[in-house]
Amino acid sequence: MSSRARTAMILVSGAVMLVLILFAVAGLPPFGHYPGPYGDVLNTVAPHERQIPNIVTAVNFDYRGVDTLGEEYILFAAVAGIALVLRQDRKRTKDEPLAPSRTLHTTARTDAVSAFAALAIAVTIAFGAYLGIHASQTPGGGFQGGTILSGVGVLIFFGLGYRAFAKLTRKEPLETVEAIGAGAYAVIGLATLVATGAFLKNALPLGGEGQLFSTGTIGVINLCVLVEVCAGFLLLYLDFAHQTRVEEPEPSQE
Amino acid sequence: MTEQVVQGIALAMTAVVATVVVLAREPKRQIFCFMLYGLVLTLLFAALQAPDVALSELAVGSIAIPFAVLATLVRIENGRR
Amino acid sequence: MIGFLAFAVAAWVFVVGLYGMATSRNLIHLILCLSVTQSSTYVLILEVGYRLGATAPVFSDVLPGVRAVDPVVDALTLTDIVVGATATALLLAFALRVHKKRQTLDPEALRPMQG
Amino acid sequence: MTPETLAPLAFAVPLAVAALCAAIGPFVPRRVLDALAIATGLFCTVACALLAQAATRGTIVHWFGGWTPRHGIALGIAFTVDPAGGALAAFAAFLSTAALLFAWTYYDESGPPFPVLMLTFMSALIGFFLTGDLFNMFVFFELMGVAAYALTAYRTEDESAVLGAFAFGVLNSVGAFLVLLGIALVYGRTGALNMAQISHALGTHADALIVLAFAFVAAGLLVKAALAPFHFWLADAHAVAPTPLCVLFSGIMVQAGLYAVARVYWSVFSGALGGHEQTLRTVLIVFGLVTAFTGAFMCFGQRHFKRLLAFSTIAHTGILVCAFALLSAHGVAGMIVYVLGHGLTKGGLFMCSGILLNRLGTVDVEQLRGKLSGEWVGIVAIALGALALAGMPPFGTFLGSSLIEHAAEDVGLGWLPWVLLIAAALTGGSVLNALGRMAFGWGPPPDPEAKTPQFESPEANQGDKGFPLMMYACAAFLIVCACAIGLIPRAASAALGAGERFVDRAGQLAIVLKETPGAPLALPPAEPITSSLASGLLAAVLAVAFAALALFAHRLPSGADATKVLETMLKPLRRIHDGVVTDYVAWLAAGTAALGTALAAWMR
Repeated sequence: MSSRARTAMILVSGAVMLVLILFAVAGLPPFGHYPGPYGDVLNTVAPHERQIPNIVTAVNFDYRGVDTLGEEYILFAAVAGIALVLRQDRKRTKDEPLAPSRTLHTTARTDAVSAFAALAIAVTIAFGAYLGIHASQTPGGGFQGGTILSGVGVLIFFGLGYRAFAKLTRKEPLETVEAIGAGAYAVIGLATLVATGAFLKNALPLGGEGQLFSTGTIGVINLCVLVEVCAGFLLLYLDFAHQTRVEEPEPSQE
Repeated sequence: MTEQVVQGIALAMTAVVATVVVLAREPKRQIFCFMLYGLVLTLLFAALQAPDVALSELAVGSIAIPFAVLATLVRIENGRR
Repeated sequence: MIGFLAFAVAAWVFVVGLYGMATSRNLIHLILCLSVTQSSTYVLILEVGYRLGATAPVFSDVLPGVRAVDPVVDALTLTDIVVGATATALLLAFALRVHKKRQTLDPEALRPMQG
Repeated sequence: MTPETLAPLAFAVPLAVAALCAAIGPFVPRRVLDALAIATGLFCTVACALLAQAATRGTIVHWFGGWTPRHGIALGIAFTVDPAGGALAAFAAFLSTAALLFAWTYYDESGPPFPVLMLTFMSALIGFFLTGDLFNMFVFFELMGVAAYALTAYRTEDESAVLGAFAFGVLNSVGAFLVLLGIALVYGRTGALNMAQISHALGTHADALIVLAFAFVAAGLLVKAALAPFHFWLADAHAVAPTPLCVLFSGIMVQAGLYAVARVYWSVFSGALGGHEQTLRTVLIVFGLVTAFTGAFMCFGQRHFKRLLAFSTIAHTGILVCAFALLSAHGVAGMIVYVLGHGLTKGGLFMCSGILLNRLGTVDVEQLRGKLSGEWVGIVAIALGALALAGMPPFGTFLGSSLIEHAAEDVGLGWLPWVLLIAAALTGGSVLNALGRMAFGWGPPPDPEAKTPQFESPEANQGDKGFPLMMYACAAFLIVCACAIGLIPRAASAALGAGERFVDRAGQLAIVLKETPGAPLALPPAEPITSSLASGLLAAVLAVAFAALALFAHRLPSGADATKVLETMLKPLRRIHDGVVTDYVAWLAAGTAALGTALAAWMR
């Protein structure tokens, strides 16, 4: 198709789709008037049934915990796929010492940059850990905490360079940790299935409301997700960071 | 009332910045627009009383994806040299 | 006050992202447009669960029973964001891999097979 | 162990094993991982088969987290297993096991990612078939997708594989967004995600929102099902994906998309859209027929054998869409049997193509001309597979076609099966045509002016390693199963019973939300299949005739000219399959716009 034909086609069909979607959303209840009942029922029952103030966390890790299990494995599969696709050249350099690398910065890093990076890393770790652990109390949780913690990798990369990043985060142990994080979630589900007859049904005692680890399975799953997300995103960053090293382009097969 | 004003502004910015991201054809410029878009979405989600989502969008939209794209762009630049 | 326009924004973002994908001349640009299209689904899902003047569904500071927005849409969007991020990263890895072989990212020049 | 606990086991065990494989992968020999994966596949096959068996005594509902509904409101996610869904899940696990067995000798070395991703993919398929929650379905759709993109690009040194994976990923992602758009609309209206609950809340009257929500969800799922014009990614991805994976892609993943459309229609929308059956039927049949013939014509004369098979899958998607479009329990029954018969056949054929690639280093029909002489097992398997694709008795596809035929007569569309028969015969004929060239060197030589297409490098293991017993055994076993499935006594009536249960919206509502116990499956009498023997045989004869025409028409007076005319007519169709991903996106948008407009305009 010529690019002009394609543009014409997408303009027409895009316009039609816009009208269709507008036509459809016009049938929704007015903005700001969510009719329920799903969320309202959960807002009512979850605080005392699950002893948890953050209902979003309760939905993510309990009421709709299977969605989150699937989501964790999406991350897991994607990270495996990225490693598969980008590892080609990694194999070659596996046993060689890391070659001097030019990365995003061609200029030498100053001490000021490194110091700033160190500070930022400390703040990020504190913030990420706080978010990750306080899933039941405040907004945030394993996912948010994990992504922000893994941001440390990005900071190390920018502040100290690829070599430091690759040295501080070894790929193989990380892969194992990631697999354990993902697998533990599935295993918790299977264990609760054996214990209670329902997959992911809470089988742990609940503490008093407002305590940090009082939420039974939610707390444990939150931890698994924190580990899996943090390790998964670190691996992802590592694979992409590796690409910034200078290499000869591969010859085309043609 | 202020709530709605904030939402209105965030929604308008969402529509505009999304369009800008799409129309920025040059990947390097586009990725900065995209980071801005991540921030706008974060603002919108916060305004819609979804702090959990806002935090995730901040982490993903302004760090994770831009980092992967930047690394890809650097790699492509290096490959050309 | 905002009313229908809120939903219209989601519709616009969806379509504009699609337009960007179809007219793209660069796979990385295409991937980011895909992300834009996906973001419209976050916006729409959060909007349908929103309630005017309500608080977030976190009852640490407020008592249960206070008007709160839907927690389910938050959970759905969270899932969606992870899915989007990982799929985007995977596609980027594909684009990178292709570029290594062919030194181009122009979709017109990259045809796996024809006819 | 109760049947209720089998449902979560079947999808969670492979996930746990996948993580285990990834964790121990670097430290154990490859065969341990392979064996672990195969054992898990067998386990899931048995678990799902038991589940399907138990479901005949009443639909099985598993509430995750033990959150049973309160006053008709679902708090959590439910797996809702009816006999049809259970059987297809078992079939998915079975095919996965076969594919893993095939891969055992297919690859000399495959790293841990292969079993890990295969297990994840299988788990997603199983969950997709069993879930009774709309958003959960989306999650499994995406999980299946991500694992599938990564597996498609498995041979990363081949850039066309990576490009195929890219187009696959982009198109399926947009499909997922369309599904999500529909879910958001439905959720905004009903505040529910459980299918039965949504269906109850939607009532029996359709407005624009409901019609368009269905249109978006259906369009998104049909991207996976490769309905024209959403089908472009399929031919690119299937031609380049690793062969063991093609077995799953063409055998069950594509059909899973269509199953989901049927599931969503019957479990969610059938109450509200019931008054517009005629319109919906017409629209879907138009799309189905376009797909069937696009696939069939593109299939005919393909040089790349795997791509040929991929286009045949598209043609069969069209046939299946027409079966669903009958919107009756019998149509669903025919569709499910056809999915099983076709999946086994196509799986066997893809395995044969893999063996060719493995032993002879190419799947280009012209390069293989006359080179198949020693491979008698392969020749017989491909020939039988081709006839099964056409729908010859007693293959499973024949039983399916026969059920579809009766279902079509019931709604006054007696002509439809005859049209579909031509499409099926064309795909069978294409395979026979290719086989005639490869095995016996028949047919006109290729046009010397046409440039030789660049085809893939062999996947693995190339070279003479003796008779590939394991691989041929897998392929032959699938073809034999495709035949056996058509011979099971009372298979037709079991399928009809499963179809009745599948479309029973009120019954499902009572079981899911009110927890009334289910009733055993009734087995309605099926029409004797002898009544369709004639059409089945006709299809086989037509397939042979098409192949003969393609192979020998040039010897007839003016035969060569006729071939040229046909070629010219097919040129525009070939040209739109141009491999440009942006074109595919434009087609996707156009298709969604067309589907949505057609439904919205006529359903008022």
